[in-house]
Amino acid sequence: MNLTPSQWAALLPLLIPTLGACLIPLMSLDKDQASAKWIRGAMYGTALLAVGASFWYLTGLWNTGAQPSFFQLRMDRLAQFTGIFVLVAAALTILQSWDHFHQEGWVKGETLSLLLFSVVGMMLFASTTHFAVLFLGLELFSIPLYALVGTVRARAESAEGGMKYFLTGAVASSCFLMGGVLICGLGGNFDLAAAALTLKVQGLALDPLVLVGAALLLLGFLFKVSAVPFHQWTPDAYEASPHPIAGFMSVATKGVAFIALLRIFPGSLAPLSGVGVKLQSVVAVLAVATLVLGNLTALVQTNVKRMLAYSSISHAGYLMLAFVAGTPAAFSGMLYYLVIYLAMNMGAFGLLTAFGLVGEHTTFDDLRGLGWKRPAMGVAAAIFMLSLAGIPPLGGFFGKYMIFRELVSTGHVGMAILGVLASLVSAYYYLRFLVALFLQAPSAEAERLASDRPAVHAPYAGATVLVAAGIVLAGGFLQTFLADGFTRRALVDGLGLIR
Amino acid sequence: MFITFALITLLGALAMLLQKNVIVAGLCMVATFFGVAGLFVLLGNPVAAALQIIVYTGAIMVLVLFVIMMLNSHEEEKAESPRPIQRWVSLALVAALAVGSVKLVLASPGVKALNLQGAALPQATTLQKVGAALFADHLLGFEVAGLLLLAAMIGAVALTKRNL
Amino acid sequence: MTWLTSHPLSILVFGPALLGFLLLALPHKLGRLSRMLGLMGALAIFALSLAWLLGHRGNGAILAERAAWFTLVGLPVDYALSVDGLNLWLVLLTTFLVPLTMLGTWNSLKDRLGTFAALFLMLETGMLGALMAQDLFFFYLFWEAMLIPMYFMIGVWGGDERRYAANKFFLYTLSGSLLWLVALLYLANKAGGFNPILMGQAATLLPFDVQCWLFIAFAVAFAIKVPLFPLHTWLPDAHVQAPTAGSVILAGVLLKLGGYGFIRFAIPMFPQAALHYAKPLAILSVIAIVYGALVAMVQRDIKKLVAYSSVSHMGFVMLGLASFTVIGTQGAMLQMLNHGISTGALFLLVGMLYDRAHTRMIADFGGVAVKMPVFTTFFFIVTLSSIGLPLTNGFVGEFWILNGTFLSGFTWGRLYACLATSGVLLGAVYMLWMFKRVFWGPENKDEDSGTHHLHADLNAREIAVMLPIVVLIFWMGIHPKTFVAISEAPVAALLLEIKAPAPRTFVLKPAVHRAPAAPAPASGSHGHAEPAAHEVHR
Amino acid sequence: MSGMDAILQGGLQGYLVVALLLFAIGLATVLLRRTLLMQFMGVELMLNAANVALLAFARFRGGDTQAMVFYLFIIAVAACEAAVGLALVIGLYRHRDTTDSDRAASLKQ
Amino acid sequence: MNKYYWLIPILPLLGSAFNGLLGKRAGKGAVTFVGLGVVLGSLLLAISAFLTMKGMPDHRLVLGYGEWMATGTLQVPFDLAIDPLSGTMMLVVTGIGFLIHLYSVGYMHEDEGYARFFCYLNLFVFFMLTLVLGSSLVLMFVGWEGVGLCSYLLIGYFFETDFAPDAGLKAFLTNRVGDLGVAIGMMVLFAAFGTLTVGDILTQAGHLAPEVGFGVLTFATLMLFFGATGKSAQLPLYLWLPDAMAGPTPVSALIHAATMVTSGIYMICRLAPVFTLAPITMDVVAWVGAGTALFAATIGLVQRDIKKVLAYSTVSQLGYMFLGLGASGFAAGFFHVFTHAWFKALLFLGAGSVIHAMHHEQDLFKMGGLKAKMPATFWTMLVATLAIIGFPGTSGFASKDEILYLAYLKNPMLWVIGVVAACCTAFYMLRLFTLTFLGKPRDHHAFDHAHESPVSMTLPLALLAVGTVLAVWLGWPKAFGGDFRIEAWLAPATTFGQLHGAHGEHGSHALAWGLASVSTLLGLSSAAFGYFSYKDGLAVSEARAAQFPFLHRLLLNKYYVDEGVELYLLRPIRWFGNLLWKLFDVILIDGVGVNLPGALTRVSGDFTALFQTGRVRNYALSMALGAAVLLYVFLK
Repeated sequence: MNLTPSQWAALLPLLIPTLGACLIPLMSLDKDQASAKWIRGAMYGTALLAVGASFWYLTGLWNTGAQPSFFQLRMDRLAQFTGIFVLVAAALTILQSWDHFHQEGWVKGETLSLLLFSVVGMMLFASTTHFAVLFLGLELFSIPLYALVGTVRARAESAEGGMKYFLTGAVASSCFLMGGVLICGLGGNFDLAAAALTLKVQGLALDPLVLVGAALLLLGFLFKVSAVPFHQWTPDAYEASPHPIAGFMSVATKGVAFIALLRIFPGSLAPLSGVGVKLQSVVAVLAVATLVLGNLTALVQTNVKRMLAYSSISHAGYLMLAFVAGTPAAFSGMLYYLVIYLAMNMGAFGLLTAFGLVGEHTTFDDLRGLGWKRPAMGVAAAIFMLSLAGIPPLGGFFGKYMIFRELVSTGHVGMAILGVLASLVSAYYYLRFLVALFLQAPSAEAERLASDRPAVHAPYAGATVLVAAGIVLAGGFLQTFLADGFTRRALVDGLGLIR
Repeated sequence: MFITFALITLLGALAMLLQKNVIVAGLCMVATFFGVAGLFVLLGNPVAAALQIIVYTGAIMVLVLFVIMMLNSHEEEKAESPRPIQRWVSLALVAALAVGSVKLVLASPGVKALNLQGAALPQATTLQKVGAALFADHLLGFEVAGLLLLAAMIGAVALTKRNL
Repeated sequence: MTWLTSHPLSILVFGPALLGFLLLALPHKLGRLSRMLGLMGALAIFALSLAWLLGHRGNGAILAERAAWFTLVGLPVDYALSVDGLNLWLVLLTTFLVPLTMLGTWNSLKDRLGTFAALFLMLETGMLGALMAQDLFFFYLFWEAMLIPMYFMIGVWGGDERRYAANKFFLYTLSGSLLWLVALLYLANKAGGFNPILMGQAATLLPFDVQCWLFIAFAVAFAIKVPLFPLHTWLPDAHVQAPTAGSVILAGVLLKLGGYGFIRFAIPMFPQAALHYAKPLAILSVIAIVYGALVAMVQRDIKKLVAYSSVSHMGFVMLGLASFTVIGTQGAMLQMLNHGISTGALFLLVGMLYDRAHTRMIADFGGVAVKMPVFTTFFFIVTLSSIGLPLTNGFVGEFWILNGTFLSGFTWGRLYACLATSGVLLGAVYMLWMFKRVFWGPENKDEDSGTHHLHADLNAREIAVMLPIVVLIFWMGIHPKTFVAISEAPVAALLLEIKAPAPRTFVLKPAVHRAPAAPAPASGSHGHAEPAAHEVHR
Repeated sequence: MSGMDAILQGGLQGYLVVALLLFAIGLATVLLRRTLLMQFMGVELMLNAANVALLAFARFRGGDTQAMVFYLFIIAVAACEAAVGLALVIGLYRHRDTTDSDRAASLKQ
Repeated sequence: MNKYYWLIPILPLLGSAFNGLLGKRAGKGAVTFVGLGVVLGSLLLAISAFLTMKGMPDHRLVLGYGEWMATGTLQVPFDLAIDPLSGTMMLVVTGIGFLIHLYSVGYMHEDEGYARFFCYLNLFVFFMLTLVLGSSLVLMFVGWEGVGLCSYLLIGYFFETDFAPDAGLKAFLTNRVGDLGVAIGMMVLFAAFGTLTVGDILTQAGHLAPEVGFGVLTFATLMLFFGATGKSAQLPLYLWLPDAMAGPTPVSALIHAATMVTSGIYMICRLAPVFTLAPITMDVVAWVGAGTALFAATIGLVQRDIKKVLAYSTVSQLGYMFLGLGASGFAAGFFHVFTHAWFKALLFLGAGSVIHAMHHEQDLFKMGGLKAKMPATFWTMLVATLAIIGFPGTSGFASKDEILYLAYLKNPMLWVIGVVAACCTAFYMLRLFTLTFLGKPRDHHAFDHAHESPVSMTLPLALLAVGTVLAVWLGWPKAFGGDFRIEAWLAPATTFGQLHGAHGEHGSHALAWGLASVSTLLGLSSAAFGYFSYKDGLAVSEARAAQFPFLHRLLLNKYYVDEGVELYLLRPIRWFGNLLWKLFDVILIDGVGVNLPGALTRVSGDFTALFQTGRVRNYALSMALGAAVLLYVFLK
């Protein structure tokens, strides 16, 4: 079968990481990976190369403005945006994991391979409206992640977290599948857009089974974005997984799920207007629950990773508010928020690596005084936390601003007030991070332990943190470029929501 | 015929749910898979029925049973935890789901219409057609499925390989 | 170069922060150098602000910069800075206090000097930006950005309860401004942008109750900063826990932004609502005045006492604003400056005492005057200014505010003016009582006492810091015109525009022959040092 | 043909009801059983339920080959889930010596 | 000369600045030179200005020095106004001020804070002159507050002691209470007349008064009078003055007898036309004055501290002045200010001389027989004592008699009170005089070391004695053949074009003679009673005290007013402040308003964290519940 250049163009961004994913396990076959430095280098190099090449290719594609497709894969601007988003996250993750796995004392090529598979799955997931491919994409990015969460074999918690993630994830996937089957079965087409159109034409838009299908489909997405009450896997899985993987999950899974949700619900299922209305109301309810529960629970955490997990839950709440507003500008704001969120959370998790917190030593007490020992990291931490809390002029504020603005302009003032109150609560626990970093001296015990331990060397993680901090700052000062030039165009050209 | 296979399927599943012994439960599950295969036959899809038996019963269930044996975990579950709220809420939910599903299926105009028009349609699922579709329209899916298997394999290896 | 000279305000606003980032990048060991560089930078900014802002005289804005900045989700945001009659002196106060405070607390801190200087400069940027911004979004950015350096200043270098105080300060302020943000967005949606004038116009088209809600959202955000009773409780904690420099700037400038926010945004944008809520505002102001004073009276910690005195003094500012008369508003403008100078100086002095004695409890002192006569003299002068003794700055502001309130077009003005007068008395009570207990009386010979640890009087540096303050105290008290002449026209125009009720006098019908007040001598500048005696024959 | 009849006589409704009940039983297994392997089998049951519904729709659309292809994919997914899921169960068992999910609850709060 | 008149107040200010900043380094000689020099300069300029003013056709000289605080309709210029009233007061201030400065050179010679003392003293003169000369009420208020400040500083001069700081604080704060009244009064006047310049107010008072309303004027004047009670130590704000004796004696003479405490009277005289328009206020002034006169005089009967006796005497005499004002006798009241300034300053300085000689012994009961040792002090004190008890022919007689006469015209009851107070005065003054100078020494150790004071102290005594005698020239009552020239002299200032009833029309010379005879007779017999009670020591008085133990204790403890104020006013206020702080700030606002929501948030966080059980079945159930919600919403 011969592929046209256009088809190649659509396929290549996925193909390159796939190749990397296949190559890396070959390198690690039967070798003592921990001692053979060059093998490690080669594996990480390959992974980075794959991600980088794909990124380079995608940005090139973005600049040409072409929106090619390959069968059910539609590499439109929104998909390109997703690709760039995921690849950046992956690149940061790879860099961080080099340091992190060193600290943990082991390196596995499989990890990188799984990560790359996951990346491919994510890109696929967000680039199609065909349900079969969508489902495959979902599984392709989920299954490696299940494995990645449980990958720290020395820790019982790792396996436990992986198991929990897997089981809940499998249930959610089954629901997702059932929902899709119902819609596609009744609509007679596996392309959701076409099915929705058919259903509308046949007057079946309000068929109860279609609605059930839509609800179950939505459940699948909400699980991935860890919206309440589908969120409970999140803190456990994050705590179980290596820091970089937790960061990757918090960012990429959520981001891709939101983009796919955007593509499917307001996008493909748009003909089913009833579904859209229900979506708005149910998302409103769940967003409130997510904001309240995520923030409140984050408040009482002692473990930084769990705090960040609940914080990521609460951020899902903010992002869901974009669906409550439901306007193109809100979605554009959501994409913008995702970009900043990527930087903030990858940075925050990267900090844990950069500070050399290994194993279970990720409580707030373990952070004490580190900000002064590592000033650059400390400044970056301040940027991330304040941005997460939505303090201007950092990027996080502008994300919230755009969403709240649309909420207010669509008459959801109450929701906006709730949102700001939630971010008030969130400010407290983000400040706690900074309190530990800057305002508290390490306990004598911790000082003694620290002097026993070798000095922390995490150059790559540190670099990623700085890059992320740069992005957050840029989000505060170059928001026009990011919002109009990037997210808005992704939406305009990809989804045609803004005309 | 339909009723028979449906009953095999559902009763097998129920038995699995209620069976304390894990191995027996696994065997009940096998019965369910056979029932499903029967339903597929009734649906005029012998290919699917064959795959159902080969893959699910032959591969997946054997794998599960294998693991059960390996882990010696055929011990019975101990008494329910002291807080039974989980059980009652779950039961209520599942019951509602069961009753609701029947009602919804019956209430669905789409299903009704499809049932009327579909009963008359001929059966045309052949392996040949499936193969053609797989490599023509669904090349992407096919390749992704392959990747998925590879990824799962690597994942399983990464999780269990002993000398790491 | 031409860009630089054509954007003086940008340099003033962002210069400190840029320097701050540079200092942050300097290695830890160079803290002393950073401190020196910070001081130099702050002095340079002060000099520049004097040169650029005082050089231009005239009506309207002295300097202004406005350019379209960015448009986000359809709402244009302007990069708009300007200095005019309403903010000129507040800007200068800020640029003045920052280097002064740096110098005044030169040796107060022992560690992380460079970081502190950097944060201080960033704070200066926040304050100057908030004072100059003429676009509400822009303003909001600075408004919130100010929190961050202040948070760290309190949290890192503060007292024992610093974490609690810093968090409280941060969250308290944030809670007000977040709700305000919603109101801001609501109004910006109606107005299609953040230009305060357009937003004000849009606001007038809204139903009255909506206007009221919006005004309340604005007012709460500003009132927390002021801080107006009952939103003041963050202040004592923040002040007491903050390092001296933080307290000085907090009292000197940050609180002013609340009052400034009212006069610049809240009142002009929602005139009807503002007039509608004048009475509650005035009631709260009077409560703040009396309440702050009464509570200050029973404090045992000098710094806390001064903090509560801030509540009382800022209550006067709010009362003046709520009077909606030229005299009252001008008094409020002056009182903001007064409070910045006097209370800032008080915090500096308390800091100097604390640096020596390592305690701030009133009971730990007694007889300090014997040991530190120079210090006592300065403290006494500042105390006089704080209690509003005539010929010091405190008197003029309070006198205007009280008279303005008494004249206020609202029926309640007279009563509230009379009630507020008691604040003047109570101010003397708590300040002088504290002064007596700390400085006078037999020397406290107790080994653990603060007095016992006092060994040296003020050194040359500290005297150099206090002298300009003393000069200003008398300058503002004797020739307040320097500081308020420029705001008179804008204030009068504003009150005219919002249709503030005309002042109420006791005269039922205007007198036909209102005797003109004694005309000022013709010669331009006149202090009492340069008499132009003339005889008025009557 | 009335609704109940359609179910009993093997109309589309019948298959869908079977699929949904199967789905419900699968869910019930996950919710009610504590043994990880049982819960895992419940998940397989839920996937299977989807298969039944998928192929039933295909039949009443006149033998949709696309559905058949999708069915293949779902089987592949089920196999993958089995592989990874069982690997995780084994990993947990190594640490905790149990397959009771309630006893693997150290991550909480 | 006109263009140097601004130096009248400024010279002392410069002197103060010099003494304060450089005095310690410059040495006592320089301090003395500057401190005295500036006041002398002021005095000379004041005399010149006074003459200039006399030369003006309307006896009014206004000197403008530019704008002070002007905004909106409020104009407050730095103008000085010299008219007969302020001119006279200016002379009193600079004249007696100079004498007391001179006296202080001797009195304070050994004190370490010599420069500081002169700094304060000069500053006081500056503020007092500002008070006197300020053309507007605000400028007057500057001086008003300023003298309060100096009084505070000087009372607390011995700041390292226990009692002086308390006394200073008390003085300042009590004055501030009164100042509230002045401030409110000013606001009312400004709202009424649109100006705070005294001249403008007075010009407008006449024709605007009906429009403004008499109620408003009554309120304003009452408020101003309340301020006057603070500054001039009248009921109820007299409390601070007796305590103010903690300051050095020259201070008591200058500030707490001659000048500052009379500024209340001075202010009312300045605003006499306005006060005249408010008859109710005038009644209040008269009754408060009479009440204070009697009240303080009774306390003075039993005090042992020589300065305390004089202090209560001062309060009492000030009450007389207000009584005079209240009876519309502005000139009479002011004349008493004038005469009182001389003889009370003399009394204080004489007492200071005694104290100086007795090595800071102030207890009357330990003195006695000092006549021999201190002849100059004895004779000058005799002059002053005769004046204050109203011995016929003395200046005190003239001014007091005029006041009593006017009081009788207003209300005979006031006259009765006045006479009783005068009798008390005569008694305690003779008691003081006798116990100090006559009889036998009761403390031989102190007596042996007693000596006459140096010339720098006795010279002022002598000059003051001369002044006391000559003061009568200004206002010998008409009834006794005089012309009471001060009335005509002050008329331009006190009437300011207004007409108020001349009292002479109501009474007659016969009545005046009658009243004067009665009061003088009673006064002299009280004096004799005082003399005979104490000439042979303390036995008689002790017996009498034993006879009326309750009354004696009551008087000795000053009617327990201080204790009452502490118990029923200050303590409740402090308690209230604490209550506000603890209840409102700490519990209500911070606790319920701030920390409670915070704690509740935390608790709800703890609560929501409970749902994270760690059991995956529970997670699945929560998902199932979520699914139920989704399905419910979608199918609804």
